[in-house]
Amino acid sequence: MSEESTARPAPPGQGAPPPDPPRRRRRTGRRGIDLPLVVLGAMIVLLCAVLIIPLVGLVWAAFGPGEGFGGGEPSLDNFRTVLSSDGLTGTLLRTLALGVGSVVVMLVIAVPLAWLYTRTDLRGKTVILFLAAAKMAIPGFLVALGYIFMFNPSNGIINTWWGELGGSGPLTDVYSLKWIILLQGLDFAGPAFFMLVPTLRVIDVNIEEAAAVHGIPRWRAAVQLLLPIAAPAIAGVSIFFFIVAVEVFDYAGMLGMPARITVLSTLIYQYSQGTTGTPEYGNAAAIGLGMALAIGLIMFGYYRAMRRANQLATVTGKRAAREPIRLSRRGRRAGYGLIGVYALVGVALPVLMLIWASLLPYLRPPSFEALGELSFAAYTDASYDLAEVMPTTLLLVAVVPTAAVAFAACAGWLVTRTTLKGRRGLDVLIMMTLAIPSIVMAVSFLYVGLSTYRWVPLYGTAAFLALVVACRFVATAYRTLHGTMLQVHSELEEAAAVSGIRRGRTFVSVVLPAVRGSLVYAWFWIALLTIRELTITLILSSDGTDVMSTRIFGYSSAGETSLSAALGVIQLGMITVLLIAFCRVARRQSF
Amino acid sequence: GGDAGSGSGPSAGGGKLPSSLKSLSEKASKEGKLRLFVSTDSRTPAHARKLSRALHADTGVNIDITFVSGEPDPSFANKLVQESKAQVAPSIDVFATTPLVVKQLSGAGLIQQVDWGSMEGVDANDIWTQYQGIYIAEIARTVLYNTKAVKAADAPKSLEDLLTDKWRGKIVTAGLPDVFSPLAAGLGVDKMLDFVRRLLEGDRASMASVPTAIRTQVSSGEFPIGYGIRIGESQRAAKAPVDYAPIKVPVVPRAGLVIKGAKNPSAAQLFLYWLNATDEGRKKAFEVLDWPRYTTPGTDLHALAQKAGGVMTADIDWWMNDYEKANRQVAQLLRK
Amino acid sequence: MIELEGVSKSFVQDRNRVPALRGVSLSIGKGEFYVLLGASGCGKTTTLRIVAGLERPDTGTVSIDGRQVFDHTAGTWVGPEERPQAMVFQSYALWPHMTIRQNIAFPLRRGVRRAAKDEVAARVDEALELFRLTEQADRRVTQLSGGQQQRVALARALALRPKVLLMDEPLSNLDAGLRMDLRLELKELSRRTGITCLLVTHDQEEAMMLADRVGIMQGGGIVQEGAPDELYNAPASEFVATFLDHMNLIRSASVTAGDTDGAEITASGQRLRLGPGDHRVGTTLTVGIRPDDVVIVVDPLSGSAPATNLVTGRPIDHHYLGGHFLHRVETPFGLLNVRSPIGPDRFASGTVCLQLPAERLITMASARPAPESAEHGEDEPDRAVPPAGSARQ
Amino acid sequence: MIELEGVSKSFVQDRNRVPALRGVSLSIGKGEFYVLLGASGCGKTTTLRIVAGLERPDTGTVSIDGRQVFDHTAGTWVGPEERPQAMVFQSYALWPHMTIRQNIAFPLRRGVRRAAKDEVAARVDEALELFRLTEQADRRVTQLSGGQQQRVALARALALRPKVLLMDEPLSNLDAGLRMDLRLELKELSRRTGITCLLVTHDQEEAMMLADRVGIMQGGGIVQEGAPDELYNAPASEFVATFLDHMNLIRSASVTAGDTDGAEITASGQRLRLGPGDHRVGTTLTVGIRPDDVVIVVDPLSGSAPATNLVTGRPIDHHYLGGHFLHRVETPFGLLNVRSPIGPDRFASGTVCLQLPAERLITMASARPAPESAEHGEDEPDRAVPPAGSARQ
Ligand SMILES: Nc1ncnc2c1ncn2[C@@H]1O[C@H](COP(=O)(O)OP(=O)(O)OP(=O)(O)O)[C@@H](O)[C@H]1O
Ligand SMILES: Nc1ncnc2c1ncn2[C@@H]1O[C@H](COP(=O)(O)OP(=O)(O)OP(=O)(O)O)[C@@H](O)[C@H]1O
Ligand SMILES: [Mg+2]
Ligand SMILES: [Mg+2]
Repeated sequence: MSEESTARPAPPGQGAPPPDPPRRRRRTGRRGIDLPLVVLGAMIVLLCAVLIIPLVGLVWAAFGPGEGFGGGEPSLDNFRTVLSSDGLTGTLLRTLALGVGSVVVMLVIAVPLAWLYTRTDLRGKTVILFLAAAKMAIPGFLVALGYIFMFNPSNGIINTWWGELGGSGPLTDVYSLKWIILLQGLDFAGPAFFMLVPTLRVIDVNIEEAAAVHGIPRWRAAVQLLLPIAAPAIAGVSIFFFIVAVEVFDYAGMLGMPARITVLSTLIYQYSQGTTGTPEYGNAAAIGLGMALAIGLIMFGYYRAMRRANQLATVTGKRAAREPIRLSRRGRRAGYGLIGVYALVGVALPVLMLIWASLLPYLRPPSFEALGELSFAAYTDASYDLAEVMPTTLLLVAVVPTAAVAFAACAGWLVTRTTLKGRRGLDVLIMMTLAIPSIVMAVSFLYVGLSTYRWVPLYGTAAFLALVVACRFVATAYRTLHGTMLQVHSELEEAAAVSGIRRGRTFVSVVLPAVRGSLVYAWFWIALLTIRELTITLILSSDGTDVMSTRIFGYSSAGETSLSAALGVIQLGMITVLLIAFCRVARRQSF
Repeated sequence: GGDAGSGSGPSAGGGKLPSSLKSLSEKASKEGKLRLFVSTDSRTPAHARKLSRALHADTGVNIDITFVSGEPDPSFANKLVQESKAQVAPSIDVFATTPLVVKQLSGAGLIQQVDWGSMEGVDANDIWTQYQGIYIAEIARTVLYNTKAVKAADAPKSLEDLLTDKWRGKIVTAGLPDVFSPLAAGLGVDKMLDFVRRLLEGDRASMASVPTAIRTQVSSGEFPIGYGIRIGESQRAAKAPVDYAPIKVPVVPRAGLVIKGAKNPSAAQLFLYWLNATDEGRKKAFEVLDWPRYTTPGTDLHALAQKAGGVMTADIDWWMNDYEKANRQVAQLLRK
Repeated sequence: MIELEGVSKSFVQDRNRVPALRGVSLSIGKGEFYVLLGASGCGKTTTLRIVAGLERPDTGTVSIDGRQVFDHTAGTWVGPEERPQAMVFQSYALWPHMTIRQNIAFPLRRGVRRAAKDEVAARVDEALELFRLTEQADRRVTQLSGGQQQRVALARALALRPKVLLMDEPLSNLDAGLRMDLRLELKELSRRTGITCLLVTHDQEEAMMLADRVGIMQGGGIVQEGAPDELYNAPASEFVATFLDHMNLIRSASVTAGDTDGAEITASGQRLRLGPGDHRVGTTLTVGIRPDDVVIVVDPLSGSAPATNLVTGRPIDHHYLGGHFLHRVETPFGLLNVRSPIGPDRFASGTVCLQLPAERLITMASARPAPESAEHGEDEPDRAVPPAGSARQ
Repeated sequence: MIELEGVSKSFVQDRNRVPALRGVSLSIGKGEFYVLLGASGCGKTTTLRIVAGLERPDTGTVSIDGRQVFDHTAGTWVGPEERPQAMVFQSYALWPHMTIRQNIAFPLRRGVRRAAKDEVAARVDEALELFRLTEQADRRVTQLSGGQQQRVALARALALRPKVLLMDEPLSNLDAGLRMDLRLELKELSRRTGITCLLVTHDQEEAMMLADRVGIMQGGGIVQEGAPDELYNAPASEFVATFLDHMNLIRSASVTAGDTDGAEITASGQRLRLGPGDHRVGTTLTVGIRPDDVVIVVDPLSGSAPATNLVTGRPIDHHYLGGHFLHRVETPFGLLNVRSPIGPDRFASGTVCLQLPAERLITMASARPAPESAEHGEDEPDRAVPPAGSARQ
């Protein structure tokens, strides 16, 4: 692979041209070896290997016995079980509605926010960054609980007020699909913001300048010029979150299960609970496999739609670093309005809920009576936990994003910057890993880690954990970088090629620096996700490799909400520190 | 039943272990460490410290206890099994769990042989001989009510009460099989299934996604009645407006196991002995670990059993064999 | 129509503020065709962008069509969308996801100054026709050659029929033929429609041909302004002189004699007569002559040879320019560029005799006289372009 | 040094294959300076990119420095980084995240043809000096003006001391002065170092001045090739004639008489004498004359006025070009462009008498004679540029 990618233009009708003859290699000696390209190739091979593991695990488990992974004849039992589950059509339709709906909610919030952040001179726009990041610190179940306290039909605070004001019946019932969609969409808006910012940021200001001098209003330029140019990235991000939406259990569980609103993630949850408590990986895997196939189809459609995306490159050697154009007064007001609404609905309420929960001995809705019992006791207890989980948590936060971004950058390069046959395959492979339920992924790695333990005793170490979590996030990082790399004009590489710079070196010294802002963004937000990552760490962490998120989850599922919320607040603090560091880096580098 | 004669231990005076355990306690001291799997009922490191101190105060043995928590018992057991196949040293010493998981571990040969019977003060009834386990705690599926929303007099008095129209739409429970299956210990499988079917039909009960949400939603007043979980330790401490309805409810026994290949087998044995056979140990099991036994006075389960006139339970054979079947049948019902 | 008053602008580069414009004032009348001419990096594009509203000046005021669009003190600001303008960018700035036709039609359909529906198609077709793009109209702009892209940019701007048309080197990527045609078109268009045009170029011929008035920029300021022939015939400074048509300069010439016919100067020990003019004996001047105006005296000894202002030099090299040659000749006055149809074969002897006709000699003050340029001489933004006339000889 | 043999290339546009090059063959000797000249969209950039290895031809062979780098049939392919070249892009293609110095140094440090450590600094400094970029050396390239960027691109290419230097309109964004200087530098450099240069331009003067040999491209093929003066004095086709210096064409002129002194032709009922040459009576020709060569006879009735090849016309308009004017005159031969220092005030009468000196008339075959161009006439890639000479008059 590494040699083949030295081919620049695709030779018509055949694969990559033959690798360079060894004769010249020898003649040019050390300089003949494109070391970065070798590393790049190795990284991609490693990535493929690592990504294939859970995929194989998925297939294996899907065709294995219900408990999964056991031996036995391959059978279709799991599919039968899944297909015969009650109301499958309804479940699928609801899941579709949930996926599409939450992606729409997400786009409606994240795209304008990302636009405001990257393409306008809105004062104080950095606050968006804080909002989006803060949201990620809060466990979904707590958010859900907060909204249950507000809007549950029996004694939800707001519903009660509504009743007192003379409204008939509850104002709204939080146990409904529309709330699941709304809250899940809100939840995605933050991550989506982080994925979209890099792409929007690198698009040449010229696009808007040309629009402005021809009398096209800013919003229209944004909608009709910027959006189409960013379309490949936005579509990619949408697909990404569609897949995630199908899998996330927080809201579907907390708000859907009480009202018996079944979606695929509830099914996966039920199967992974099993009848006797032993997870039925097989059934979960069957669903995951179905999803993976669906993703393959979606990606196929994506490619058809984005055929010409590579011609939209706008990062050229020409002047690019311009200040954004000024927003009109009305635009500014609308911008602040949007940020305000997002801050209030998406962030303020959950954050307040988190803090409230951390100060109460047991969880209950806000009231004056409860106010009297606030205490910091939970923080004292939590501080013991901190000492235990910090080393591994910090290690993961340092290693996982770095590894994921490195993998994703290599893969992104292969897919967007070469004409190698089969590069699309890698793209699809990466996206397919999203379809693998986390639990199946974790267990696949558990098996691989254990079966190779005799030769490589990695299993049980923090490094192994980091590798697997990084693998989980490659798709995320990849989605973030893919869009930006598409924006890099091929002339930059061509200029390097005619100057005698080899492809690997060009990648390291031209392509990567050209998108380095995005690398930092991707790194940062994967660090955020790593702090939050749960299932994999839960399953793969063992003695001494406990992390923050598993503690938070553990306490919350044991009903120790105050402890878990206290840890959540601490986590929020960590994220804030990370964010400040990030902002400083971003400012210094003036991306 | 799993009843055990209480207070027969020699340690009433505290600080001393029977002399027959001398060598064990010496070995345990030498090991000085213990890793205890506490399942999903996450206990904090602070708790672990408290427990260590109590153990030391009571027995004079100094053991540094750490908790391992996270996954639910069955999947953790599953992992242990896989690890042992790959010859990875187990990451815990003590596993305290319910019958089905005991069976799973025992089937995989993961349980260390311990001659519990030879230890002074251990009730023979507390020993799951075939499985090398020792009875230490119970999981209870209780009925809770919100004391602000429901007067004590109005609280349901029986499971049947829950099915009346009075509580229609006011009950919260969780849709997991093992929330309901223990009922079969007292009601028999058919009656249990019938109960579940009726409880879940229509809009009678709402389903929380996790059992712990039940008590939060009851204490917050969103639902006056909850079924499926005990009152939380912090709720008890903070006097949350929840109480048990005086209904006889099932308790699932929990046994402690020493894992084969454990790094600290003696400490594990000693610790389990302490939890089971000494008064102080039993008390701390409830106070620190929140692992009560309804036979131990001072625990919430003891009070409930007094109020309701006992608990539903069965002998170990039933738990090991029939319980699993009941579980499957409920699971099937729940998935409908 | 366009008024700039004391406009300055500096950019932040690695924490320093580097001035790009220093107090530029400019006034362009309605329907006028104004051309900014200047060396690379002198601030032409920046000026244009300030007029367009793409850059905010640090000081000064800008008004377009009688309306103040920027005032530093009053805080006035009108966004670029609101200004009655269109612009052609140096880098084209086409919208890459659209076809040529869409690029042209988009502002007409969706802009603030949109046209009636049925008119849009007509105007787009007209613009396509004008810039000979009809055949490719439905091709993506990313598939076009550089010159084609430039034409699309022009078509897009003109189709909007703006009151003010701003152009940043709009013809630099076109071939001579097309360029000449488009120049004629542009000129004709501005005449016919009365559009006020502000064009930036580095091509002197273009400036001369198109402009009603030319402004010469140097180091962030306008150093001379005037009608093309005015500038051409009476450059106010050495910079302007050399910038226009690469004039040869003879420095430190002192006026040694003067009568009614003209003065006589001495430079590098050689005497030259000047054409009529008022020069005080004893002053020091700079004298310039264009490469075209130097006459090569092929046969200096023949009777028909002129007698005055002759100088002998050693030709350094010769460059064919198509029909005529550029000779560089080392003379006592320094290196002179001579453009002439006479080829190097005619003076193979190693020396050549040149005549600098008196009536072709242009005089200017010796030190760089324009106060702006003198002021900025030390730290002009683009020091790379050497001070007037030094490196050009 | 560079050999192209039957190279074709077509691009896919909306499912159609649109030919951009049609069997181009080209041979450039070692140390030669070859210039490709052609209208916008004729395939110049594509040719250059094929030489550079950035585009894969559909057919043909390419070899550089004696080594075959592409052969369609044999499947040979040498990547761009392995070819001993450097290139200047039309859009500069600077690396936006680097400073000027880093842009220049990067290929020297990291490329296949890297230089020794201590040499790198020296070469970078030299390049900076040459292109007058020393002062800005540590600025980000995105902060530079268009012209500055172009110089960086040139500096980067030259610092590499390539065997082959490919340049795509490297001077189009520079002002006249700088452009002239850099032309001289480039020429000097190619002489001194023996670099083989292939330059693409649309500027005829540039081509003439720099080239050892010029190739004129049209519609994806080379229609004429030769030394600058050869092309200038004997264009083989109407296209070449008009493309170079905007020649006036007089079509369908039939030879009506001939003697040893020259032939006589008749076009549009007017008779013209030609200079010496061999023309058979009865053939139909196209006759061309350059705008510079048309003489304005200010006072046609005076005795000193020439007697032959006079034609009267009606001036349409006049354009000042700096020192001289471009007049467009409607005559029986069509619209003639006349470039002359004589201003419009000298013939205000409404008609003007022009002389077309016999020795300045250039004849060429009437139909478009170059087989390539005839062949492709119907579907040349860039139909927008009208067929030779029709729209230019
Ligand atoms: N965004 C920017 N940041 C920093 N410096 C800048 C920026 N834009 C322009 N400059 C500097 O300001 C000066 C004027 O630039 P400008 O683009 O106006 O020049 P120009 O006259 O258009 O030159 P050219 O003919 O080469 O295009 C230059 O020295 C340039 O380097
Ligand atoms: N990537 C591409 N896809 C499709 N068509 C292309 C592509 N590149 C060039 N063309 C077409 O090929 C033809 C030749 O283009 P080329 O860029 O070689 O022209 P050029 O001679 O360099 O013109 P200019 O002087 O305007 O730069 C043009 O018609 C152009 O539209
Ligand atoms: Mg400019
Ligand atoms: Mg080109």
